[in-house]
Amino acid sequence: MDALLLQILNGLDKGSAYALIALGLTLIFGTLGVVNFAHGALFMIGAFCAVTVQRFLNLSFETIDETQKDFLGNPLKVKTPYVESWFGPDLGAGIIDWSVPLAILFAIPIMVLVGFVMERGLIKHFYKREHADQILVTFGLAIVLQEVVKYFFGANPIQTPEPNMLRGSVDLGMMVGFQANAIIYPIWRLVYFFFAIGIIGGVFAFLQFTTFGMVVRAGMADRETVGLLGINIDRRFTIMFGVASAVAGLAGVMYGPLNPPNYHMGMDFLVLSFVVVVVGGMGSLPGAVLAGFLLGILESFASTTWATTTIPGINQIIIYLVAIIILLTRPRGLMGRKGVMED
Amino acid sequence: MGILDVKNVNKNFGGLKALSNVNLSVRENTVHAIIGPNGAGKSTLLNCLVGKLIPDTGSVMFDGKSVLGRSPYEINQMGISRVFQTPEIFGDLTVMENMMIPIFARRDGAFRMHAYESVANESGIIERAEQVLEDMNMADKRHMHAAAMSRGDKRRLEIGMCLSQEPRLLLLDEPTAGMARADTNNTIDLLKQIKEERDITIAIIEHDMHVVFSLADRITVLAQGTPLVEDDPQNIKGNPKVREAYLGESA
Amino acid sequence: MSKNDVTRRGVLKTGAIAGAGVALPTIFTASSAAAYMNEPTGGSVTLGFNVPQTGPYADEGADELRAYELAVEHLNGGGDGGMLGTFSSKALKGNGILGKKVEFVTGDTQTKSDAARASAKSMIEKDGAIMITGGSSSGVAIAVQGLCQEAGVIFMAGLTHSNDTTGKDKKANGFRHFFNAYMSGAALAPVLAARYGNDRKAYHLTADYTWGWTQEESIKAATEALGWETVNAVKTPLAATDFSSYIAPVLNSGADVLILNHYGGNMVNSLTNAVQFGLREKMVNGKQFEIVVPLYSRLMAKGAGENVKGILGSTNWHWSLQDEGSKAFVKSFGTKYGFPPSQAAHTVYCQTLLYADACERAGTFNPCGVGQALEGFEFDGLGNGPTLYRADDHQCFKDVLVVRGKENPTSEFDLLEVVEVTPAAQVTYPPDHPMFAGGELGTCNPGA
Amino acid sequence: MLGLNKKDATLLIVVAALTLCAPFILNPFPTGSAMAQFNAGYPDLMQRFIIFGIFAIGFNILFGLTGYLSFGHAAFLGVGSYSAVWIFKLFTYNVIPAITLSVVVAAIFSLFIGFVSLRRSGIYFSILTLAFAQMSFALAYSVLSNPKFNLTNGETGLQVYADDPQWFHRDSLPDLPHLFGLSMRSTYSLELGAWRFDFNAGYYLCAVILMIVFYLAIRIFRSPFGMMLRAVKSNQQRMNYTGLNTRPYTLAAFVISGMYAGLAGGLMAAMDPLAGAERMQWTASGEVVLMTILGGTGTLIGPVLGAGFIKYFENIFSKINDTVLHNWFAFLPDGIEDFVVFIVHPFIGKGWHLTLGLLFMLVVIFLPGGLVEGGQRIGRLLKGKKKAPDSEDPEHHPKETPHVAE
Repeated sequence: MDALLLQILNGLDKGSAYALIALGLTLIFGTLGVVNFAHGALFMIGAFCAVTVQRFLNLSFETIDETQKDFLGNPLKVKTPYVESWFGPDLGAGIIDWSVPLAILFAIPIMVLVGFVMERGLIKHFYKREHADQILVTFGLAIVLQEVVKYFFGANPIQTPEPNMLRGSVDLGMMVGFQANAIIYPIWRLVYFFFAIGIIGGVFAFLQFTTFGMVVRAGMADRETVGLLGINIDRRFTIMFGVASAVAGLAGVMYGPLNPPNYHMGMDFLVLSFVVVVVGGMGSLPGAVLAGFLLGILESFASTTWATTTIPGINQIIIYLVAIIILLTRPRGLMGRKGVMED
Repeated sequence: MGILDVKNVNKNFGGLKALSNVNLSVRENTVHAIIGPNGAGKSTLLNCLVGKLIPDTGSVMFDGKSVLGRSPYEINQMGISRVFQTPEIFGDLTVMENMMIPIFARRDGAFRMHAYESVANESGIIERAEQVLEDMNMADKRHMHAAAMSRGDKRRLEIGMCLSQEPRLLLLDEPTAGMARADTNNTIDLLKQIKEERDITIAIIEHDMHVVFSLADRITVLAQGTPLVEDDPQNIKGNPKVREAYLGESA
Repeated sequence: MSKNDVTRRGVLKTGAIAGAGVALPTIFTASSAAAYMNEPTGGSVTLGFNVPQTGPYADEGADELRAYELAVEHLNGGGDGGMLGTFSSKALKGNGILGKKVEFVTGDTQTKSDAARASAKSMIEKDGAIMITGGSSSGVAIAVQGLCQEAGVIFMAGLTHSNDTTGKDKKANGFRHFFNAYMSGAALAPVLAARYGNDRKAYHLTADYTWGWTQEESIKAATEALGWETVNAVKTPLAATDFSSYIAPVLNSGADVLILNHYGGNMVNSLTNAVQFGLREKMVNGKQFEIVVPLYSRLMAKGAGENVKGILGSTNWHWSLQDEGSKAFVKSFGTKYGFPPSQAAHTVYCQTLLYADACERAGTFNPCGVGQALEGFEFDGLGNGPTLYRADDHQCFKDVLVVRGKENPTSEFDLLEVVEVTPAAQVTYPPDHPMFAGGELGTCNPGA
Repeated sequence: MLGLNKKDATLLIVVAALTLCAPFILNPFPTGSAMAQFNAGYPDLMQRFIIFGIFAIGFNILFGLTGYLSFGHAAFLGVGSYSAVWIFKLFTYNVIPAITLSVVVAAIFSLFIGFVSLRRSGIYFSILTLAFAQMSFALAYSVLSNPKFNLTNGETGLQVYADDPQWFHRDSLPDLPHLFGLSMRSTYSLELGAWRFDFNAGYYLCAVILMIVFYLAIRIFRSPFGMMLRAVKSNQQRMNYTGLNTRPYTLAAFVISGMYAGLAGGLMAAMDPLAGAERMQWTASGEVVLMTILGGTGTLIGPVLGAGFIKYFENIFSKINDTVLHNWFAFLPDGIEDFVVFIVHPFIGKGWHLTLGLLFMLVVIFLPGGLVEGGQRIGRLLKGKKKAPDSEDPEHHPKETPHVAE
């Protein structure tokens, strides 16, 4: 029972990341009809926004400490971040400590901008092209973005730790009456989960309750009709692309403390998130979210010792297996609509 | 007994009754038009005839054999060819290739692994395709990419492709929809010519009364998923029920 | 030369294609007049540095490349000479190798066996490399070693830690300076027992591929011999990026030590996750819960950041060592590049020097002669104390470092501290040890 | 000739001439010269050109003709390699049975995967093939390489060990893949002044096979079957309503392209008897997509060009480092030299992925017909200078947007 709960919990945070990326993918696909293979790269860029903010806050000046020696035996150069000298050591260190949450503020405009540039500069010209072309050009873009990041940040992962306050774990099991250590869960994973829920809720509310959202939803249902009404749907779609990009970026920013970002994290997530979208049903936002969490949880269950001893290697193939089965039995995914990307 | 017999066909989409109790009989070597206002179920009916949809109940018999449960390609192989509302042709292929494919399909069936033979050596097929193009007055366009042609030419090509298969029944789904007057008249002339020159049965779904009354031998009026009347064109014109349901609005 | 049973294949290796009448004169492209593959004829000799330049280990590859360039500089008499001055063998004069100027070509392994073999082949076939060296993973090392054996050039392995490299996949033309999983186990286990006691329950998470398995096997054997119990050993997919679902059940299992048989990105993430789950703050079975990372690398430790603090592991070499060789190397590397070298850099630098020295001592570049000079060679002054290149399996036997993540680093390089230098004798094993059984060294192949 | 029209026959002859003379063509620079770096005429790379050319030709039969974008074709290549190495391990180093089996096994594999995946089209098909390929990769990389049941030897790659049975091996035969005793590695080097040209047995085996399969590809392209495949790409709806069953056509194309991939895999193992799991990864499948698009989708020669281009990039371009750059730009004043090197640096050497990604994007955006279209445009430009532009150009037409996903 507790093991069960544990794996559901574990699935939730992985699922949160899947759901957020898939949500953005689906927004783009549903509104613009574009299959965006560079979406994983947006997630990665988000994570590197956090890295950049951290680097920026850590910009330092050097003082020479004669009492210590560096590795060559010369006097050690001690680095002090400017932030610490400006705001005092305590507040300065505190600011640096909170660099990941701070990065959210930085990431939103950056990601929206990246989204705009991508849409206006590239994707726009592919609305009328075949899906295969869209896949290919965004695939190329994903490679380019990833290589650019690697050029500046290197190939090794870079730590972007969570604030001290939110480090460590809580014993959820004890709260509900299990024995100690039965269900422990890292605080930041809880934060991530609720953050994801917040973002997902925000996006849905935005689409549901604003006129902007209504138009976009109408556009998702029938683009031409809305265009005929004289509404400038193109501009709204550009904004939607920015929103989707920001969602992916924020997912990335907050993911950093869970696993240190590296340049290929986008590709790692890309294939999975496409599977999520397809399983959820192309173009269905609730489907994407549902499938994200579902696959996250399934993946967790497949990695239990029980599962891997029953079927060796199941943890490696479960996602793909599920995708194949769903696609063959429910051709439109879990919640897909009729007529989306079909003949 | 006609060549195509539709008996008691019902089709629901969710709660919506698209077709209820449709009975229809198309006699051999006639032009049978199916008309009706928007949402009358014309397209649903057509889709039931060609295997795209399967009726909930009822039967569709073609030449004494049921078409239900067969896929579109099987039904085509039984002898029914279909012309779409917007011309469905092979846009990336040349006009000549467009014309050869249906002829191959008639000769070789639904699938044949002729991967080592050369198209250039298929003189029988080539001759036949050239002859149809000649008949369609399109011989000069044979090397064009089909997608680059005008809409009227695409329509002409599509009809030619269907005719090249020498179908027993030709289904036309609003063949002049969205066409300029001149193109419409050309199409009417073409269809008239086909009707006169060949032993062919045609079922046509149409909005344009001009087209219907120029061509049809027999007319079924569909309203709200049910056939209202089936009669000769002259009688339809005068039928008050039809006027009320359909002509009244547009007249 | 190896005195192992000469197999059918062994006979063929030397006679190679010459014996097959139908075949054209040569295998690969040595011209028929040459005595061996890619015999240098001009005033220079070309070495092939095959390192990961793209892919997840690109940073380690870059560090290896820096060390190679430094070694070439020193061999050609440039710079401050580095470890040439401290090396116990004095055969090298700083005038290249055997009087020929050392040149090099580089290739990108991409950390894929296919790509690594392709780039090695290109360096042999196109650039005339006489020796191939480098790499940052065992799969690649084994694949390239096999190729060099077939081609008839020497392979001086870079960073490869799997037992198989000098175990079941050992080759007469291949040599490994780096330590291996068995040695990690043998060095770590006593330290672990001394610090954490003999009554511990271990839980292994193991990367599901060749290296992971040999490491798990080695550590398990070494710790169990000291009285530890292995509660569970779970394989994790190599492509996994998040290990939470593997870490979460650890506390419930009754284990009080978690051993992470991971490397690279896997290690960074699994360790980060384990710390996140608060494992290190827990008390289990009345003992403090501990995490062990048997194979450490400073570059990876950097990726794991704060999380490595206090965590024990083993490493081949560390820049803070205070012997003359290490100091000389750190000085010349640090002066040239501005930061201290990694263990990968150290091992490939040593390999290059060892190769050059063997050529000098053998008086030839012929792989068979060089191999003979390396086999059973005892040396000192390269940073790991007295070292033996064992003839039976071409594995170096030297001291192994047990290290711990430093609590208060003074700089971004100062991440590990050496807690114990395990003497070579303690990590030495017989050549026929079961973990290394199954392979044949064969006989050397000069390629022509 | 051979049932081809004049244009195709010319193409075949040109390809044959190019492959047979490749050792000369690819080594234009004297061995010792500074430009020798750009020589590509060494056996390993020449073999790769051909092998990936075959792979891409096969992929193009599926993608170029039917428009079905498979992201899982590398799996068939990998399966082919594994089968070939198993033949080496169990029976003989002779390459004929190994290559034959690799084609057969790849055919069986692709029949199964194609049968399942082709139930769906568009992006669903792509994702299905991707899922299958990733599953195969995961299985090959770790699950099927466990000590109890070691089918693939995981990360290291499947290779031949001294204690393998090799039942039909005789001591007089080479201890490497061979063709009735002729080792695939045996090379004859011709020294002509400063130049050196390598004639490698394995390369010529690949070349002969390439000519055969290229010829077969031409036949398929010109056959009624090929026409049907193009019709599938153009309009499946019309296919169905014309009495044609698209499923067996696409499946046949899928299996044929799978067999080409298996053949490439088998040849790869025959040239170098090691089968690594990475060649099954989805990025490897992505690579063949890149090759095909870069060269020219749906054209005969395009995929071969694309394969050559990418492999050249991977093996030659990636080796240019800063030292080389400084040599090139040494004629510039120091400051400018450093600046130029600084600008160029991210794109060369280990940055070749970046350049490749950029190039690929540019091709997809501006040159949907790939290198072949680029060549045609240049050709037309040159012709256009001599005479007025042809208004009736049968090759180039505004393309209508398909309304269904291919």
